[in-house]
Amino acid sequence: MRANFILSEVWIGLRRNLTMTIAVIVTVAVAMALLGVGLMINAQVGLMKTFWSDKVEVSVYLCKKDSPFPTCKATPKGVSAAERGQLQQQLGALPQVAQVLFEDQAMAFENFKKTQSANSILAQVVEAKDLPESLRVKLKDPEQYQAVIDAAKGMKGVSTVIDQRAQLENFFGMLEKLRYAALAVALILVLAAILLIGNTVRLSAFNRRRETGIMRLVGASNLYIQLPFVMEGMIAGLIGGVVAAIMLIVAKVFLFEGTTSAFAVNSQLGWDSVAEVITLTMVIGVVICVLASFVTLRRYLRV
Amino acid sequence: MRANFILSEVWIGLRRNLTMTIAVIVTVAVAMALLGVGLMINAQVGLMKTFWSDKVEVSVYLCKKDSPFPTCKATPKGVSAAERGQLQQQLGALPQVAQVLFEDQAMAFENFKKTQSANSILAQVVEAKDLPESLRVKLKDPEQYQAVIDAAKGMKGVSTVIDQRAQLENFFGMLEKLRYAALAVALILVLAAILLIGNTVRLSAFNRRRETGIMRLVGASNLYIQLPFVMEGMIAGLIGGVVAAIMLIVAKVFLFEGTTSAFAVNSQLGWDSVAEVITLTMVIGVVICVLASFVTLRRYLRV
Amino acid sequence: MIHFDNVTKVYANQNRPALDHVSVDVDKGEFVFLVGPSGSGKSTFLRLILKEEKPNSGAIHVAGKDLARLSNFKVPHLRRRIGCVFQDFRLLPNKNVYENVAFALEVIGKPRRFIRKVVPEVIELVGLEGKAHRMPDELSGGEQQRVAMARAFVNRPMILLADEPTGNIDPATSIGIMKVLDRINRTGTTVVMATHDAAIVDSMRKRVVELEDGKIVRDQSRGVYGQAY
Amino acid sequence: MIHFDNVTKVYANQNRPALDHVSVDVDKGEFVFLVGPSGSGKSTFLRLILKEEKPNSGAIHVAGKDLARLSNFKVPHLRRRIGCVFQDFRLLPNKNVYENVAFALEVIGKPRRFIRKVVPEVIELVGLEGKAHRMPDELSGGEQQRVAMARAFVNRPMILLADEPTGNIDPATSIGIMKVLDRINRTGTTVVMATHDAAIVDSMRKRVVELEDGKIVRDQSRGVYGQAY
Ligand SMILES: Nc1ncnc2c1ncn2[C@@H]1O[C@H](COP(=O)(O)OP(=O)(O)OP(=O)(O)O)[C@@H](O)[C@H]1O
Ligand SMILES: Nc1ncnc2c1ncn2[C@@H]1O[C@H](COP(=O)(O)OP(=O)(O)OP(=O)(O)O)[C@@H](O)[C@H]1O
Ligand SMILES: [Mg+2]
Ligand SMILES: [Mg+2]
Repeated sequence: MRANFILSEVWIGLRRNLTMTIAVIVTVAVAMALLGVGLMINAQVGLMKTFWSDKVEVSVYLCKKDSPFPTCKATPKGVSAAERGQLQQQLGALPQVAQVLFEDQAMAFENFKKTQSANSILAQVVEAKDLPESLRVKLKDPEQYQAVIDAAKGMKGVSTVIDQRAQLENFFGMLEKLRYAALAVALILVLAAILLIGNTVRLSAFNRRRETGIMRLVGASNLYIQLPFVMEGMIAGLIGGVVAAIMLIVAKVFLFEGTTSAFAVNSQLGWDSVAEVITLTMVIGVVICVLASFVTLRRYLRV
Repeated sequence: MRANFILSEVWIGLRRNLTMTIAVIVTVAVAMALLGVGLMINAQVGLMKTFWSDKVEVSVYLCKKDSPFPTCKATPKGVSAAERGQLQQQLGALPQVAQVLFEDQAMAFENFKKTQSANSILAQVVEAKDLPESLRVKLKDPEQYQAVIDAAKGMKGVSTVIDQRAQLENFFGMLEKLRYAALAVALILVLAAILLIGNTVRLSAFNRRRETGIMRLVGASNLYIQLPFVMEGMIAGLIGGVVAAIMLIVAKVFLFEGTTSAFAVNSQLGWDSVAEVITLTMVIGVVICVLASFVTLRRYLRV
Repeated sequence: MIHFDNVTKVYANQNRPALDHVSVDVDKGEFVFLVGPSGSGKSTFLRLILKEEKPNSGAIHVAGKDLARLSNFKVPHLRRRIGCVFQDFRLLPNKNVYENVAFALEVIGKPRRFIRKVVPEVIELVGLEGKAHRMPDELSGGEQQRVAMARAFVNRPMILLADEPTGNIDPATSIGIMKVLDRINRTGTTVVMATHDAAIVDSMRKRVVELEDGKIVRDQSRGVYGQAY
Repeated sequence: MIHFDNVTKVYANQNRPALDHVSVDVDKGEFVFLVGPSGSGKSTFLRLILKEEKPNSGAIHVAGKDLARLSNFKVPHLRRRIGCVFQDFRLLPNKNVYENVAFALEVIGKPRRFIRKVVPEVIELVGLEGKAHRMPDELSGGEQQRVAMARAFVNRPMILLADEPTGNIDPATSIGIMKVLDRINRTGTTVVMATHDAAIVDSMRKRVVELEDGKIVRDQSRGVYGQAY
């Protein structure tokens, strides 16, 4: 059993079954590229979530003078510096809270102007003294905002509590849907790919059943008969994986960089995660091909 | 050439080449489902664009008393009712303009409260009299806003002109990207499907070349030899189309209805467009199968 | 019935012709043995009659038709009038014996009733009664050859071509097959049979055409197999 | 060398056995003709020796090994010591004549130098010199049979099985083939040959085993083909 004879058999097989080989390559490439995009969307959504979650804080607005909020009835003159310090301490003592910062009217106005830039008229009508002061509460775990909100709401001098997360929830809901849809499509495609590749290998074995039958009768061993098929599958899988990798890199450059910059998010998917995804899809592609070959051949190439 | 003999041949062919048939069905189903999703995303994006475009107007803000805008220097006391009427006429005379409506401070405040509901603090600090009056200009063709903006900017008593479109541009940019990405993926898949189906049919023909060779030598006509293949392809294509249709309906219910409601858009893709997409993909699927069969057989089944 | 006029056939990529300026006339109702060593062009001669191959030069007329002028569209009609037993049988591997024989009738659109009557008769004629429902790969070599035989003459063709129809059959069965061929020939069918079986050729005393290296070296009206044996 | 002990073989879904309580002993270096009518079980007998089929009952020993106890893993090694000419040739359709013959050596790992020397010799031996680079479908039936022949004995097997090796060959070439077989036999190779060719059997005067309906009806040490002819 000389290696170069086997290799030449593999080469002949690949060339003769060129359409087969192309079919496997196309199937692997398409399925793996879409699986890769799915995984990348998944990673991107994860990144965006943590990016935003990190930024998100609970805003505890303090009562101004003559504030119409019912909770401000107790402090008609607004919150004094001492009261504010007390609040700050109380909030900081909560187990979920990481940090409490004070935002005075000037800072609030700055932030307001930044976020309202698109609507320049408002920036003209609102003045710093119109805006309420607030305490910005950073959480240890962004998911545990409810307890903090509940606690803060009962405190004296607090007009209202706003969790920015609520405003992002819709957006996140959509992202989650996108993530699941992408993964579902990718999964269906991988299943389809397994089916198609298994089928292709089976056809290939079926086409050559006469040949393999002759090989057996001439005394070729099982390994010898199966090896070319499995190696053909592996090579086709590898080529398909490379094509998929190219498609993924293109997707990364044109799709992801474009979209995320449109979202004004600097939580770009790094090249390292892309490399990870490519490696993963490549391995999956080759493993699928080899497994499909083996399982199929078990049935077709009995002694 | 009896019809029921041919049908029985087709049935035998489909059953014997069951894995072939399944391969074609899976290929058609996946490719057509993704093409369908692509087309639906395309339609959805189109719908959303027109929905928003329709809603979008050019807002021409009028100068208030003591307005800090440099263009308001000429009218330090604000715009009088007569001047406002004149402006309204001037704008209405522009060829691109469909309608000009006046929004007074009370209406502006209403709208403001509606759009700012998420940020309840602002609603507390802004009063009706803080807000500027404006003329809301509806355009005949939403694309031609630039000319209107340019014209309005030069008019006396106008503080600033805002095209809401500019605010939506980012969002639309993303939608466009999404649309093109979806169509590109769908196109790749359709090409892959054509390749895979052509390949499958060719293998099927190749597998049966002995049989078809015998048929020819026994005196079967070309049509008689090719018909079963083409019909097999057609039936497989049809079944694949049906599977794709089911997948599209599922996508419509779970994906699109979910996402669009998350966007708070009531420009839902109607069932009629879904039906259109399904019909289209089905026809494409069957045509691909039949064409792939025919072209492939041309080469393989010569007399 | 069959006229070869100076026919030469060189297969692609070959330098030696498989048939070399061959001219033969076979009349209606004749029985012709085609003999000659292996590779002398017997199968090629039969393939040309079926228009399975095309000659490089020369004209072939079969049943009054010039094959060179016959459009591809008309070829099936020609073939329906020619029965053929191939050297490698060419049975449909996915149909059983009955279906294989019936196939030749179904292709030309015979009614089912007719098929049900004729096919079992022919199967019995070649001695395969009781094996009608076997698949080809469940038959011995000789049995497969007899199925091919049955398929070739089930539709009573005008011309019957047989390429070594007794190559894999024992002498006793061969004699039976030859009797059938003779009977078919007596009903007016032209029979052309390529064979190596000296005993059969010698016993039948029919016209013998001998090929060697693609050339006709003998054409004898009541001939024997030859000198080699 | 080959011992059949009360072997019965019934193919799946058949009621009549293809071989029916057959007991035969073939010694090392013997030359045995297997004769009998079509469908009598000759090919089945050969297939059992190769372990291509398994018997329903009885024991088969080949080269001292009990086939029933031989693991699947060991079967290839057995087959490498047995050369076989199949009734339907079984050439690899995608390899040319040279490669088909060389294949039997490559499978068992012979060095390339050896292959280059031996293969052309064997091709010449069967009279196919100059056709080494033809594909099987570019050969006549008899030429294909001779390629199968060459492949079977290129690796000098211990046992040579031949299923109608002269079925498609003209008598002159047949005699050549038989001379080769005889020569191989004289070097110590056991030869079992199924045939219908009465002339050959009669002229060789070797041991004849006759089958009928799966039963051995005759086993003669210097026999002739039989009474039927
Ligand atoms: N498809 C082909 N391509 C190239 N050469 C071919 C082809 N078919 C046959 N030949 C060559 O043409 C010659 C005649 O072949 P043919 O099959 O007609 O012989 P034959 O008389 O039928 O022989 P046999 O008795 O062995 O069947 C042979 O030398 C053969 O090698
Ligand atoms: N795979 C199979 N399945 C079922 N029956 C079979 C199978 N192979 C052979 N047979 C039957 O077994 C019997 C013996 O077949 P075998 O091939 O051994 O005959 P043979 O002596 O070689 O005949 P021939 O001279 O025609 O080749 C025949 O009746 C045949 O129909
Ligand atoms: Mg021939
Ligand atoms: Mg046999």
